[in-house]
Amino acid sequence: MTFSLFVEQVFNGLQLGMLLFLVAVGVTLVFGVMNLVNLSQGALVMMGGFLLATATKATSSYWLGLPLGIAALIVIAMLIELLVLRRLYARPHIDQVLATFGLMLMFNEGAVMIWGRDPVFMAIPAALEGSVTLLPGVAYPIYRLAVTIFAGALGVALHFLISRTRLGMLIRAGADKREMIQLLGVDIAFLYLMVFCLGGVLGGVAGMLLGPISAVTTGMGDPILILALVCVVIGGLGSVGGAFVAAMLVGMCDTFGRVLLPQALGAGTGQAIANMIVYLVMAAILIWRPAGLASR
Amino acid sequence: MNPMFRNTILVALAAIFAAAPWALDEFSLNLVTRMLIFGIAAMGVDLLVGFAGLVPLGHAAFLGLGAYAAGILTDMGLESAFVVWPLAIMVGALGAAIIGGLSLRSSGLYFIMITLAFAQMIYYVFQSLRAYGGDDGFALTRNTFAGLIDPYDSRAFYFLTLAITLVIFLLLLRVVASPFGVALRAARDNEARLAAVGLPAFGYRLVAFILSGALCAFAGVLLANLTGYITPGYGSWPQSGELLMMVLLGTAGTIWGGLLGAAIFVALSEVLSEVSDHWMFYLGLLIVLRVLLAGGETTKLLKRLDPRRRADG
Amino acid sequence: MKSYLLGVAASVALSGAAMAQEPFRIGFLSTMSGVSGVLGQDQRRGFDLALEHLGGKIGGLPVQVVEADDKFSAADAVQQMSRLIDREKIQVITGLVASNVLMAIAKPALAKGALLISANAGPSPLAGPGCNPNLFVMSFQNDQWSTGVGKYLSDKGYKRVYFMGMNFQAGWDHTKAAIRNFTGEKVAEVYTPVDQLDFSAELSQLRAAKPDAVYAFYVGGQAIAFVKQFAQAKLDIPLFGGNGLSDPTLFEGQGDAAIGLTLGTHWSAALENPVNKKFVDGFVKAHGRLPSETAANGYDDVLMLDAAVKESGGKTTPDALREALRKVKYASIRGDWHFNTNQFPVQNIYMEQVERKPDGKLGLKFLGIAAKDVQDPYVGECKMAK
Amino acid sequence: MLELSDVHAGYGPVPILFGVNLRVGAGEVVALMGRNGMGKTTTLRTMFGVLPATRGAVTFNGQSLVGMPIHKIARLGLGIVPEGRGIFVKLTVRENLIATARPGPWTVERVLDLFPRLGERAGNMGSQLSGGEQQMLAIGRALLTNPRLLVLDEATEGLAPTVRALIWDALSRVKSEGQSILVIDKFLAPLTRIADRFYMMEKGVAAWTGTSADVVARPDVVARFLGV
Repeated sequence: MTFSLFVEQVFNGLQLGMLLFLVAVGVTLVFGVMNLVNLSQGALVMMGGFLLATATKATSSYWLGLPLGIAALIVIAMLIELLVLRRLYARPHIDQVLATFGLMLMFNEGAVMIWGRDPVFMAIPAALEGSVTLLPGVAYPIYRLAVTIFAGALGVALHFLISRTRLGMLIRAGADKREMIQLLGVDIAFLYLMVFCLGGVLGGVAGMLLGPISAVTTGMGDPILILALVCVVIGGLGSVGGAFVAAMLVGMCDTFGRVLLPQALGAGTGQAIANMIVYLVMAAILIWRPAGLASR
Repeated sequence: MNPMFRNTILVALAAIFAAAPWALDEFSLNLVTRMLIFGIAAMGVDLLVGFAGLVPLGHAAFLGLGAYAAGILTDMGLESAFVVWPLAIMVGALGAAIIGGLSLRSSGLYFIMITLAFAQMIYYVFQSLRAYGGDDGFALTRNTFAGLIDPYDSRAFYFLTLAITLVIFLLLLRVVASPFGVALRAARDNEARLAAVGLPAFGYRLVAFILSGALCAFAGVLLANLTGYITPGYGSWPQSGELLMMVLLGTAGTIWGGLLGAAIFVALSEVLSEVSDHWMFYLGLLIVLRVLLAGGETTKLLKRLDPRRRADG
Repeated sequence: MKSYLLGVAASVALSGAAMAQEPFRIGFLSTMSGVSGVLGQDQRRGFDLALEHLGGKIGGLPVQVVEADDKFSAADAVQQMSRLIDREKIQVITGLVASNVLMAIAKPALAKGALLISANAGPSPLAGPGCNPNLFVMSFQNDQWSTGVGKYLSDKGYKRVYFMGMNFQAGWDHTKAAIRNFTGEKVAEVYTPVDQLDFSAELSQLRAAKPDAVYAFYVGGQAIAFVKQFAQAKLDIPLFGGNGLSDPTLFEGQGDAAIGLTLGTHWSAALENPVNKKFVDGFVKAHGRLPSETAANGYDDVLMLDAAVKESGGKTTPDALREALRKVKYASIRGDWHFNTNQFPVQNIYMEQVERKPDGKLGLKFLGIAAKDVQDPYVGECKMAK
Repeated sequence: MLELSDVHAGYGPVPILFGVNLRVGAGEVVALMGRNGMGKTTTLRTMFGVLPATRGAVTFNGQSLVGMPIHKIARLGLGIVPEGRGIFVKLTVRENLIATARPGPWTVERVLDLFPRLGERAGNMGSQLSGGEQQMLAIGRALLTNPRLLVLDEATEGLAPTVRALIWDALSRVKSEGQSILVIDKFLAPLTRIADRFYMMEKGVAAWTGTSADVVARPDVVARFLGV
């Protein structure tokens, strides 16, 4: 592998890791604060793609479509929380798994009912077309760079939100002692709604960022959900920092595994292991630390 | 339940199952066979969900392991079910021992996610088996029974499946009532107390996990024989989710609930998909409603049906 | 239920004048739901359009179509096959959009004496040792498109070509056939997982290898993602593939990224013949976009069945239809083709290119014939017991 | 301002309270005492809506609290220092104070003035504090919600005598600002110095009530309700 290819793959891995982080954050926050398994996060990723595509088409502008799409995402996330998830917090995990699995089926097929089976188009906004030269001979698409930077900025903003603001304190306090914060006058139902919307919107934004790169189709969120769940497990349930480290690790392992393993082990075996590399890494980490990286 | 009433129901059920092959056309009979097969898998999953209080989201992997082991062994020239089936079930049990050994160090949400991740790993192994069709899968010639049963006779296969299901059902009833079953539930309700009397919860859970993995593998073997075709889809994670749905649609923690839930699920997806191409939407809706409207009924039932608690008062 | 209702409606419509005629009952087993449902749905659109064009009759017989959804799953497909044959007593099954589904049902369905007519899937095992007198594939064998593409790449003088495909049977069939028929240097042969949506790592590697051209086998959502990312990477390398890499169901999703793709196919919307024109115009009118290749196969399937039923003198038993199909001659939307001894087609492979039409929409430009009378390479392994 | 009349409550089918009558007036400091298991904490939990009252009335400034969600009751002006302190371990001392603060006379500065120790540890995590520091933090946190009635449950339990003295000092200062307080504690002597009135609980009812002077003057009451 040449140096320039190495640099390019590092950027690819970063970008994948950042997107996974956005999806994983929602899952891990909901795990940590509400103690709830949420398999419907993948559906929100998909909805992000569809909503932005539709809003962009309706307004003929990506930059108008973006806030509209996010507003619609917030509404959907609120509806999910108010109508379904709210009733599941005190339930056994199997009820949570199944209800959110059911939601996933509903959203996937609901998208077909609304948008049809043909994939929907989403273009790269004109301002982000083209590529930049990272190193001599290495042209990297601006859009992918922008995705990495934007997702990274969201990550920093989230870190600020959680570590510096009142809402962030309440999120951390709520994850710790649920009854106590109610006794101190905090409306926990509202806090949960906020947390779910925050996580859901971040997942949806990941779908929006992914839209111009991949296909906006039904079920587009499912494989991402699975990878995000792996990040959440590796990082430690409920740990935002852990999810970040894990997402970067998964992004890099996946990107480099796909390139290096077939070279090292031959096409057949190498590719087979490259498909599994993420899960192998996860198994190794869990043997080492059964509760994930963030555990002490 | 009143024993008289229960016995009447059991006799009626037995009569229905015995008469089915003559009352139903081949399609419906195969559908019932499928219900029984998924019933075996769901009973296995229920052992973990209902009795050990663990929720696995990766048991389709064992369904797939059983099917692939059976298919590959058959492809290697072993045709007799008396050889292939036990071996395939052992492969499933071995896989369950490894995965269970690693997953059971955690519990709760971690357990859900870790079982899912291991199942994904196995799914990708299936997908990368180029000699066995990769993602497309491969055909399996039905296993033979030393001439005792014609494997291609739907009625014979139905009765075989029915007999296997019954034996497993009765065995499981004994298992959950045995000291092992009691210890399993004790571990679910109060791990510390179990540890205090010197019984490690891990061991009981691992045995339950292996047993449930072996049952899913058995179901995989049967399903592969019924279908005559094996694909990685057997081990996909939505399939794992469906197994959990079956447990929920029946009643978790009752063993017979697994059978009932599988029957409901197979019938439901058959009927829904005939009504609409968007059947998945309605299936999802039904699941969500079932969970919301049940109002924690599953947990209440768990408690009510627990013989130890019932004895307490 | 839906199929029952359709069936009942059809039977009701039959009463009266057509009372004397037994309707031709045909099973349409395809992937109608889920992510891959787009394939079966478009196939059914083509199928229904042909029925409409034929006045609702095949070979002069009223038709009753019973639809079954295989859910893209082998186990479900076998169950649905049993529904059609055992419960509905239907002996002729068509549709069959997915290879894994056809592979799964072939053996049990043929054992029950049914006649299978695939209007899309053409997996290689069934063209070779697995061929069967009661199995017809009227669409294509996986190797055929890429045989044309491989020859075309050689003819156009490309020296170094990079080959990529999805990691499953059809991906291997297509990609290996392109490699086999290409005379230049194979720079690399890369297979990616079937559910992978980000190809950045592979594209970076591809850039570093600096090939003259790229052959890619991708379908569905993967085709959209791959084609878009290929365009976004600004590689300035021509991209070739089979019909699945970009078809009208994907145009909307791919947008401008599809422009310039060169595709090998057994049928093109741009083919100039009256039957094809009637089909394409009718489809555009009904659905607002060009038909896909699966829709074309669905349409051509009905035209072929129509001719076969006429040939058999209105007999629709598997035996009668089998004999008729072996001799069938009709005006196909793809020009002349005929069944080989393994009952897969021998046909021309055409090249077409995605371009922007004057009306601003994406369309296809016909580039010509890449290879004439292409047969699949497995026919020699087929020992058909007649 | 707070009035409980004939309050019944319990855990599931097990009743604990059998008709509690209790009143705290504005600016008053009331002590609630009794042996373990007599229903003191249960009374608090019922007041705060954590446990539903099965019978009876709880009113705060004339408003009924029965059936009201926990956070609304707290927002009406009930501030709690719970048994076991309930410090948020993943928050720093300062964050513990401000996370749930509501505007009013009590500010972070005034709380740090009351408990200078907290100021020295402002950047430490809740999990790093000693028991006494945690107790100060819990009181400061409750004060910062600017309650009309401060409720303390076993605020000096398990603390060293010097730390206990610090807490009592602080509470007298708080009282001198006119703050109403309801306090549960095991130590009678310091309570008689700070409390205006006493309730003695026995078997789920407030069996005896009187002023501090009454308590001091009636060793028989003390022996009956608190003696071992």
